[in-house]
Parts: sequence; C-alpha cells; structure tokens
Amino acid sequence: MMDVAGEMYAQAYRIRRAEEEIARLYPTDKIRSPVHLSIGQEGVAVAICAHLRPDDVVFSSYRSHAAYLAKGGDLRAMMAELFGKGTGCAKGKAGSMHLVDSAANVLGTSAVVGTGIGNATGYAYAHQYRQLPGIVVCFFGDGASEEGIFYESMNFAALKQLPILFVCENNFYAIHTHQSKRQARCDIAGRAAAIGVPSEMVGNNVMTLHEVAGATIERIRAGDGPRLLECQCYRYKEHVGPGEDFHLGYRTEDDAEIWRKDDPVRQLATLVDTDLRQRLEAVVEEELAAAIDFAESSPWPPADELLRDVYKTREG
Amino acid sequence: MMDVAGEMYAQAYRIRRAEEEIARLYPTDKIRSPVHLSIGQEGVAVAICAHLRPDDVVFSSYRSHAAYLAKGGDLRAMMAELFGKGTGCAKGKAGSMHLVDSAANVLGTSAVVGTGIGNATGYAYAHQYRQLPGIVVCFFGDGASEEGIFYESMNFAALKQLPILFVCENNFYAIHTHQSKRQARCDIAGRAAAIGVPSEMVGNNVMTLHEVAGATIERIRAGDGPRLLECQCYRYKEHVGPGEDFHLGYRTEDDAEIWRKDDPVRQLATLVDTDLRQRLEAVVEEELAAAIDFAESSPWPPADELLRDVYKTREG
Amino acid sequence: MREITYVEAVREATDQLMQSDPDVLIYGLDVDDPKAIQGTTAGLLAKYGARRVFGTPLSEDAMTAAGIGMAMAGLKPIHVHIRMDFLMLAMNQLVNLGAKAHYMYGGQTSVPLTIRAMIGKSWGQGAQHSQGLYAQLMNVPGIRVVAPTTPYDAKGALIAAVREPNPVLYVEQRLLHFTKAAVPEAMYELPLGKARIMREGTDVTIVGVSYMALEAYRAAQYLEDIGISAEVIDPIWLSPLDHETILTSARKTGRLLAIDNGWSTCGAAAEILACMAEAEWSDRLPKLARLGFAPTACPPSPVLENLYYPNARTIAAKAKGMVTGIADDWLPEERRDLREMEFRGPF
Amino acid sequence: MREITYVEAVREATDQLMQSDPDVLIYGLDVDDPKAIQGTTAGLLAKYGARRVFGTPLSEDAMTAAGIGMAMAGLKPIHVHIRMDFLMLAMNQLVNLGAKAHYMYGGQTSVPLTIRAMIGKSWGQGAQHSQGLYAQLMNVPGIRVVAPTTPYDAKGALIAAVREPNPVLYVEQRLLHFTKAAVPEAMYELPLGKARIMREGTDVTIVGVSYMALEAYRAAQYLEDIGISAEVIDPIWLSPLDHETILTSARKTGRLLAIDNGWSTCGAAAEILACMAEAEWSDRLPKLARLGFAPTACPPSPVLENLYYPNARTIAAKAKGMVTGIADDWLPEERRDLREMEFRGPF
Ligand SMILES: Cc1ncc(C[n+]2csc(CCOP(=O)(O)OP(=O)(O)O)c2C)c(N)n1
Ligand SMILES: Cc1ncc(C[n+]2csc(CCOP(=O)(O)OP(=O)(O)O)c2C)c(N)n1
Ligand SMILES: [Mg+2]
Ligand SMILES: [Mg+2]
Repeated sequence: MMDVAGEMYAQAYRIRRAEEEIARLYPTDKIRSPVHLSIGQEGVAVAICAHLRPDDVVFSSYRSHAAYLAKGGDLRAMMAELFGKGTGCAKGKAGSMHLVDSAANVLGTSAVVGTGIGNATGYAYAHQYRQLPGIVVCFFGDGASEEGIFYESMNFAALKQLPILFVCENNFYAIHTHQSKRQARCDIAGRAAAIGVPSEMVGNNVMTLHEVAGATIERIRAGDGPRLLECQCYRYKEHVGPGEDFHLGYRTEDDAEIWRKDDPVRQLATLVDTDLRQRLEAVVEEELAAAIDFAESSPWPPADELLRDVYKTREG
Repeated sequence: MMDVAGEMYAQAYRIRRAEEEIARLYPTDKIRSPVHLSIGQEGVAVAICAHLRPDDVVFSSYRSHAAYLAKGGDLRAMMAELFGKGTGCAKGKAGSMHLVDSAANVLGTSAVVGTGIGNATGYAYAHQYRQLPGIVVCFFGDGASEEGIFYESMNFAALKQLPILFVCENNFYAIHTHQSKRQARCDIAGRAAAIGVPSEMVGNNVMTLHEVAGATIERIRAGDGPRLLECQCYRYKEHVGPGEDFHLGYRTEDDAEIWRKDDPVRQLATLVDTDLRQRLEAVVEEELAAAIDFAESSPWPPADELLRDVYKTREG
Repeated sequence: MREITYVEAVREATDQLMQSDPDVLIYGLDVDDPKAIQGTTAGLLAKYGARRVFGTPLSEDAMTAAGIGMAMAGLKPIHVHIRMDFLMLAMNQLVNLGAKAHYMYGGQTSVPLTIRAMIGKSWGQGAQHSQGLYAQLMNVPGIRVVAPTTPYDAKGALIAAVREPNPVLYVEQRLLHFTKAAVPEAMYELPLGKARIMREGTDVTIVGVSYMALEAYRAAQYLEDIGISAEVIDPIWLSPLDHETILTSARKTGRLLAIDNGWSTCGAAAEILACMAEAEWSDRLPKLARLGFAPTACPPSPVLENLYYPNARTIAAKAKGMVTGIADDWLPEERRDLREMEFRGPF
Repeated sequence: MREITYVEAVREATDQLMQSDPDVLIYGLDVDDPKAIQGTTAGLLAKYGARRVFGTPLSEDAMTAAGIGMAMAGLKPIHVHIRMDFLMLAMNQLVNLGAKAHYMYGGQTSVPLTIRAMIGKSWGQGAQHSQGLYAQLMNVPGIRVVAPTTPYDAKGALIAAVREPNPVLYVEQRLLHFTKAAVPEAMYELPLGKARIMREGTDVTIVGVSYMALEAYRAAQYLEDIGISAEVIDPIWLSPLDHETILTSARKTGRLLAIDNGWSTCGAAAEILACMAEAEWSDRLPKLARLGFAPTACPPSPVLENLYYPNARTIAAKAKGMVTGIADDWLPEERRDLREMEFRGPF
C-alpha cells in the first residue's frame, strides 16, 4: 500500500499539472471563464483533504480547483465545465468559479468573497441536526476573513459547537493588496479564537500541516466543536488568469523565490521514491490528457438549457 | 463651581426623570412612537458624555434618549418629536428612534441594530481627514456587537487609527435573550482587542467609569487611535415600552434587585449634598414640565411636510 | 368552520409542517423568546426542542447564509425576520446564493428555504420599521415571493412555501396578524402562482398586494355606495405573478388599479401595469393606474403617517376617477364599519 | 475635440473633482492597486495621497456605512465597487440609512455619497459577476440612480453625481469602458433627470438602459436597412426618470420598446412601461414592450451566454414585430460594422 506522502504527492502533482494545463490552454480561448489558479498553494487542500472521507463535505471559493480535485471532484467534468460544455460538472452554468460535484460532496464554490463561510456553517448545522458522522470543511482566503460573515459565522459555529473546520488559506494578498494594508492585526487565528473558535496558525510545510490537520479533525469528529486553521501559503500566478504578475510591482520575484524554494509539490516529491513518483506522474498525465480530450470533444449545452434549472421542479 | 459628581447627578437625574415622564404619559397615547427606555443604564451615557466637548460627535441607537440628553440634545425638541409635533427635533419624521440634534452634535440614531457603528467610523474618518480636534463616540448594545458591521468597523477604525470611542452598553440582553445564548465567548472587549482596538470592560460604578473614560478619551484625543469600552449595566424596564416585563420570565425581579441596589442615579445622589441636590432637581423638574408643555401645545407638522426633505435641494 | 387569527394560522401551519416533516425547522432572532414573534412561534420550542426552534445572534447575513447551507443539505428551514427592513442585511445571500444555487450548480443542489418577513405599519414605527421591499426580490429570478392576506391563505401559503423546493420570501403585514377568519384544521396548500378574486365587479379591477388587498376590498364597498362595481383581486403570489387572472379581469372591466404595499416605482404595481401594457388589447383602450406608499421614508408623526399610505377611501377616490373620467377631490365619508384596524403594538 | 475612452472620462472627472474640491475623496476595494479599477483611478493615489485615495478591507457593509458617515460629516466620497453584484452587501446601509438620513433626521443631515458600481458581461463571468441590480435602488426614494452610456455622459454624470447633495448610484457597464468619443476637457455636468434622444425616428421608440442604449442604437441601424425608422432614447438617469421625453417620443411613434440592462421584472423597463401605461393617451392604442436579461442567473458557457442577453439583432426583431404587427422569426444578418465589442478581461 502507498504511504501518505505518496498519496499526497499524487494528488498535489495532479492539481499542479491540471492548472498548468489550464494556463497553457488559456491563450487558445477555449476556456472562456476567468480562472483563479492555486499554483503554489496546493499543499493546503492536499494536506487537509487527505483526512477527509467521502461523507465529509467541502465548501470553497472561486479559487477552488485544488479543493475540488483534492476532495475527489471529477477532473473530466471540471475541464468540460471550464470549456463551457454540456458535459461540465454544472452543464456550462458554473464556469471555473462555481465548481460543484455533489457526488464527491464538493459544494458551494462561490465568487462573492466570504459567502461560503456562512453556507458551510449552515451545512454543518444540518449535519449536527441529523447526527451525521461527516464533518464540513470550508476553504477561504485571508481577504474573506475581513467580511462580516466570517465573524458572524465563527460566533454561530462556536455557539452551536458545530462539526466544521474553517481553513483560511492565507496567501497574504487579496488581489494585489497585502494583508497588512487590510487588517489592523494580522492574526486571523487570533481573531477566530477571540470569537470562540479554537484556532492555530500553520506554515508552509505540507507534512506539518497534514499532522496538525489530522489532530484537529479528530477533535472535530469527536464532537469537540469547530476549529480554524490559518494556513500560510503563496500564490505564484496572477490573481486571475494564467500569467505572472511581478511586473505590477505589488510584490517581487524575490518574495516569490523564498516560497518557490519551499514549493509544496516539491516538498512531497522528495518524500517519494523516484520509481513510484514516475508511475504516479504517468497516471496523472494520462488522466489529464483524457480529461482535456473529453472537454474538447464534448458538445455545447443545448439552447434550452438556458432556462432549465432556474427553479427546481417539485417532485410528486 | 459645581463638582463633577454634581454635574453628573444633575444630568442623570434629568435623564431618569424625563424617561419616567415618558413612561407616565405613554398610556395617554400622546406619544405614538415605540420608546426604548434607558432607565437603569443612564450611568453610561452620563459618565462618558461628561468628558465630551461640543465639537465631539455622538452616534447612538434607538435606545438613545440618554445619550441624546447627556450630549446636550434639546429636551423640548425631543419631547415634541415623541409627540409627533412639527417642533420636534426632526419635525415629526424621527419619532423616538431617530433622535437628532446636529447643533449639539448628536447624529445618527438608528433603529436597525449596528448600523451606527459604521456611520460613526466614517464620521471619525472625516474628522481625521480634516484634522479636526473633535472625537466621535458611538453607543451601541451588546446585541449590536454580534453584527458583521461591528467586526468590519473595528478593523477599519484600528487600521486607520481613527479618533473614535466605541461604547458598548452591555445590559446582557438583546430584547429577551441573554448574551450567553447569543455569544460563544461573552467577552466583547476581548473580541475588539483581537481585531485591533484596545478595549476595557467596566462595571456598573459610575465614578469608576467616569475615570476610565477620562483616561481613555485622553488617549484618543492624543491621536492614539480607537478604543472600546464595554460598560456593564442593566435595563429596568421592558425592551420597548413603558412597563416592566418580569412576568415574561426571561429574567427575575431578583436579578434586577441586585442592580437596583446599585442604581446609577442613586450612586451619584449620594455624592452630592442634599441642598445642592434639591436645587438641581428643582431645575430639572421645571425644565421637564416646560418641555412637556411645549410638546403638548406645539402644532402638528403641516401636510406638505410629507414630501419635504426626501432629497436635499442643491444650493447655488 | 372555526375562526382563527392570522397569527394562529401561521403558528398552526408551522406546527403541522414540523410535525409531519422532521426536516422542517424554524429559526431567527427571537423565535424562541417569550413573545414568540407575535405568537406565531408560540409553543413550538416546548414541543420540538431547541434543535428545531432556535433564536440566533444578531447576524442576519450569516444566519441567512446558514439557512441556505441547511437547505442545501436537505433541511427545510424557516427563517424569521420580525421586520422586512432587516432583510436588507440578507440580500447578498438571497440574491447571490439562494436564488442562484440551483442554476449555477447545474441542478446539483437546491435551496428549499422559506424567509418570513414582516412589514410594520402605524404607531410611529417610522422610516426603518415600515418598508415593503418585496419587489427587490421579485426582480431576481430563482426566488419565489408570496404575500398572503387572509388567515386562510396565510396557512395555505406557508405550507406551500415550505414544501416548495426553491427559496420563498413569505411576506406578512403586521396589521393582518390580528385578522380572524375560517381556516380548516387539516393541512392544505395554496396552488403556486394563483391569484384570488376576492370580489367580482364590472367597472374597474383593483389589485391589492398583501394588506392593500383588504383596503381594496373596503374601497370596493365605498364604490358600491356610489354605484360603481369593482372587482378586487389579491395576487397572493408576486413571483410567479398570475398575469392571466389579472388580465382577464382587466379585459372585462377595461380599467385596472394596482395598489402596492410598498413604493410603486419598480414595485409590484409597476410590474402589474407593465404586464398589462404588454398584453394584447383589442380596440378598447384600458385605463391603468397604481398607488403605493408616498415616495419618501415613512414619517412617524401620526398626521404625516396617515397621508403616507393609500387607504380604502383614497383608493376608492382614484378608482372613481378612472371610471367617471373626472378627477375631482371626492373622498367618501368614512364608514365606521370600514375603518382600518388600530395598531398600538406590540412591536 | 479630442476623443477619450469611457475609462479616461471617469478618471478625468474624478481628477478634476478632487482638484477642485478638497472634500472629494475616492475609496473602495482596490482603487489604489496597480490595475486601478480598469484605469479609472490611475494616477490619483500619486497625485492626492492615501488620505484621499484608499483601498479598503473586504468589508462592503461597513465601508458603505463609513461612506455615509463621511458624507454626513460633509465630505463627498466616491465609493467604488468593481462589481454591482457586491452591492448586495451594501443594501442595508444604502436603503435603511443612506436613502433616509436626510428625511428621517428632519433635514438636519445629508448624504452626498456617490457609489460607482460596475456591471460585468461576457467571458463566462457567470451568475455572480454579471448582474444589473439598479432597479432595486430605483424602488427606494431618497437615492438617485444614473447610468451613463457614452464617455461624454460618463464624465458629465460623475460630476453631477458627486456634486449632488444626495446619495447617487452611478452605474457602469464594463463593456462601455473601452468605448471612445469626444469629451470636453473642461468640467461640465449633465442636468439631473434629463434623458437624451440618441437618434430621431418615427415608427418606434426604443429606450435602452446603459449598455443597452448602444445595442438599441445598433438595432435602429438594422431597422433602417428594412425601412423602419426607430427613435432611440438613452434615459441616462433612472431616478429621477425622464418620463416626459420618453412619453413625448412614444406619443409620436405610437410604439415603445424598453430594453433593460438587467432583469425586467420590477426592473427599469417595467417602470418605463408602467409610466407609459399611466399616461393619458388619446385614441391611438400604443404598443408597449420590453426586453431584458433572460429570467435566470447568467450562464458562463458562451453558447448560453449569447442567448442570455438582448442584442442589436434581437431588439431589431422585436421592434419590427411591433411595427409590422407580425411576429415572425426574422433576424437581421449580422453586420460586421455593428458587431458587439469583444471582451476578454481584465476582470
Ligand atoms: C464580496 C466581494 N468583494 C469583492 C470581491 C472582489 N474580489 C475578488 S477576489 C478578491 C480577493 C480575495 O482575497 P482572498 O480572500 O485572500 O482570496 P485569494 O484570492 O487570495 O485566494 C476580491 C476583493 C468579491 N469577489 N466579492
Ligand atoms: C439588524 C436588526 N436586527 C434585529 C432587530 C430587532 N431588534 C431590535 S432591538 C434588538 C436587540 C438589540 O440588543 P442590544 O444591541 O443589546 O441593545 P439594547 O436593546 O439592549 O439596548 C433587536 C434584535 C433590529 N432592530 N435590527
Ligand atoms: Mg488571499
Ligand atoms: Mg442589550
């Protein structure tokens, strides 16, 4: 059996490569949807989701490719969705920013910052209500933690002791603005703790995060209420789109270099022996090529899809 | 010259008596506006406003009679407003819940909980922008601190180091629900501090609060940024209306008794000698009777007031 | 049949819904407090416990978000706002998530969430406790809007709303809470998107939204006194709106007056007029008009507040003008039996 | 006269406003970042400093509240939202405070706040980055709404908005940002509540809101090709709306088609139709119709997105049906010179 590092490497490599392919294809205009890539930050989704079970539920933001894939979302349906095809995970109605795969319990990715924090909290209430064993995990950015809904949701989750893990992917920027220009005290974990959600800050080391996440999730599963992990990470690409953005001047190549040296995918690669690594990579490459092929060759949604799904039809 | 305790007693007695009169008159249906009385909580507004100057600005909620009067708002205009008369502070367009007296710099009392916190923060930004010496003081309840706008405003005020004092009048209840049923951690001052606003919790002793407030306001005037005071207090009357509400069962007479024993108006009374006290009280009684008379005898607003002030007319 | 109040109709519908479906729950500020939202949630906490009946922190944004999350997980929450004005804090979640989730997730999820929101009136409640803002959600596809007027419809509409697999804004006007009428004990549902003809007539059609349906009904009685026969329609559902019933009536009478329970600019009355304007008309030119709240915030002073709202007499006057073609300053003498109910709280 | 883009017109107006009035400031998410809100705030930070040009935390509710507070203190802030969709987080402050403060405080305060909000379109931006929600604020008295279409109007409307002593929602459509036209260098203001006749015609009046005014203008060219003469009106101000100009035109042509830049249920188009329906018409029966976004969230797939919006050709087809009385499936051949501009970001 493959060990944890191997599994995480396979997943991290898969996410990295899928997004690299998206970036490569983007200039062809086949993907007509704004894409927010996680390249550089994949370690967070991978380390957290390694502890999740199928009946655990994930919410995320518009920067959701990593969480979607790490939780088991269908890669083909994701690619087709980015291409706007009828075989996409939402039949061409989601684009990149609203990925969904309810079979894998990937729900509620949203492009209005912060919204999912409240939705995930409600979902966790439903789990508690029904005494379901699954927990809810909600990914969001450092910027999202400034929205009122973050504060209100933390309070409610703590008040009701809900089975939810809040994961703040702190990449230090909201678009081009550094956290220190937006937050009076740069301590998101501390804020959550003051509201009543026990919290921890974790650096960029994937195996450390994996360990902390394991212990944290165990507490949540044990009925010990919500937790927050503030996970430091770094986005290599521009905020939206396939390119780089160092020319904008809000951050430097040197800043990035520090993080690149500690690249999460490479961190994991070094833990896997070469043979296995090559086999895992080959599998990913094959899956990826097939997914792109599927997206390319899939049909457009039919015109009557425009007005389908506006309202759910009542059963019975 | 009268000492601080004397001045504060005069103000506290004035507020107490004005609200007692409102409660007495209410059953006559002359005051056709929902009233949220501060009886029992007057110490907070009195102790804070004792430090304010005319160019300092006060924002408050629907429970604003105390802050309005303590900051120097016109009593006659307030009474007339409660009676719905054209001589009211807002010509009959405010009622009890939106008292305003811009000459006294009493602004923005609002019936949607929490809204004023953000407005006051913006007002403080304008003071900083214009380098005005006045500070802004914003009163709100424990319930208001649960709204997202509280969190967002604290962060912005701290980020910009604004000249503002946030005063949370913690009377432990939002309508009939105790703080502990609404807040995961009952530590509003602690929450504000974690966001970046230095904060302090103060009990029901008026002179202590007066002292703490003095030191705090001095720091704000010195340009040291925002502060929050969480002031514990207790409302004797029902949430809205002139009566008592112990029959509802959400709190007991015994709870109230503990606070009544330490009544803020009485605290101050004991610090003033009998002679002076009687003279101060007589002045208040006279002012109050005249104000009620003024309200009674004032005319209704004319019909064409209905559509005046919808838009401000442009000058020039 | 027994007569019960609107409050009791809402309470009973909630009780029966909770009894018959373990996925139904009710929450919102103060739903579990001693006053129990005018009594509409009375007894539910004792019967169903704090898991299914709970008050919340003052956090409308997150609590709306949570309701959407619960609904996505298959529960059928009822979220209560004691004032529609506070709904403005919930707009982001309702417009950007609740109304769109089913569509933008390609049908993979749905949001069977009911939002009860109450419109205040009278007794100087003023600018922020009196608004009828439902049209802002009529503007948005993906969410239903229902505004029942009678106790019978209150019960049937709430049951329909909670069973509807999409978000529904359920509009209550607080003066209606005290009205009483015959209501069946068993559960029943109003049909989605079906208006009710409250009174037949031949000279003019008056459509009244929510409480304004009652005022329209009273107006018809004033009009009858002067020999004008008004047909009164309560649309009940504002989204979807029953164009057909309204149009059929307007075709018959040749005149339509729509009374909003809010501002009529871009309001329900504007929508009704626009629908009529778009319809096919043979040769007879229909007369179309609307009334709504005065275009300003609501003033608390009683003399101004009185002028702020349309009422039976001003509606009758407007309708008479449409029928006679003469715009004079006629106003019917107030009939005691048609007086508006008085409101003195609770708030 | 020199030609400049809409972006530059907005930037120049802001610059001149800030130059001429020390009380004017501009703030909002990312106004001070390198992309400078499509360039509309470029250079302002360097020129006026961080006190007058500042980005904010992600806190739309409090930042709107703060703008209202600043305005109450006499400043004239411009608050920028890169998406109108995010305005839903600001509704409580705009509806319950901003629009009401002047009235409910008896005229003692006022709120000269300008809110710039941009409507996205194309390139799969999808459900939450594409909404035209301005009608929700048209519904509310106390706030103005302006939606300039051309660079000339963009400049004149922004100057009018900032000098207006009441809150103003200033609506931009992002496709318009790239259009170019003659714009005077000096400061000038559009008159409040005045529409513009973009093109005279005799057979049908087409009113287009914001970007849809351009599509209506193109539609008129398609109609000209088949011998139909369309008058095109850009209302510019949605609140107050210029009923008079629209009515005069509709009386002349006998037909009016209103094109919304959002959903038309309770939308601007509904309001325009309702106003027309209420007007006095002699004997000739006017034909009234409207088009708007398809009644659903916006789908990102390009084939569906194309079907979602009215465009010059579908507008022309609708207008032709109104004029000829025949509803067939005619659509003009697309003319290259009348093609919609393409949009590929930035977002
Ligand atoms: C409510 C809202 N406000 C503003 C935006 C515009 N916006 C899109 S992404 C973004 C930055 C979010 O930063 P963060 O939460 O740190 O996430 P990251 O992009 O870094 O993953 C902003 C401001 C938005 N989408 N929603
Ligand atoms: C946004 C909003 N939500 C709910 C209400 C209803 N409401 C009115 S007062 C109140 C309680 C507020 O409690 P607190 O802030 O502690 O103030 P207090 O009344 O104790 O002075 C509530 C929930 C409201 N007015 N506004
Ligand atoms: Mg970030
Ligand atoms: Mg309280």
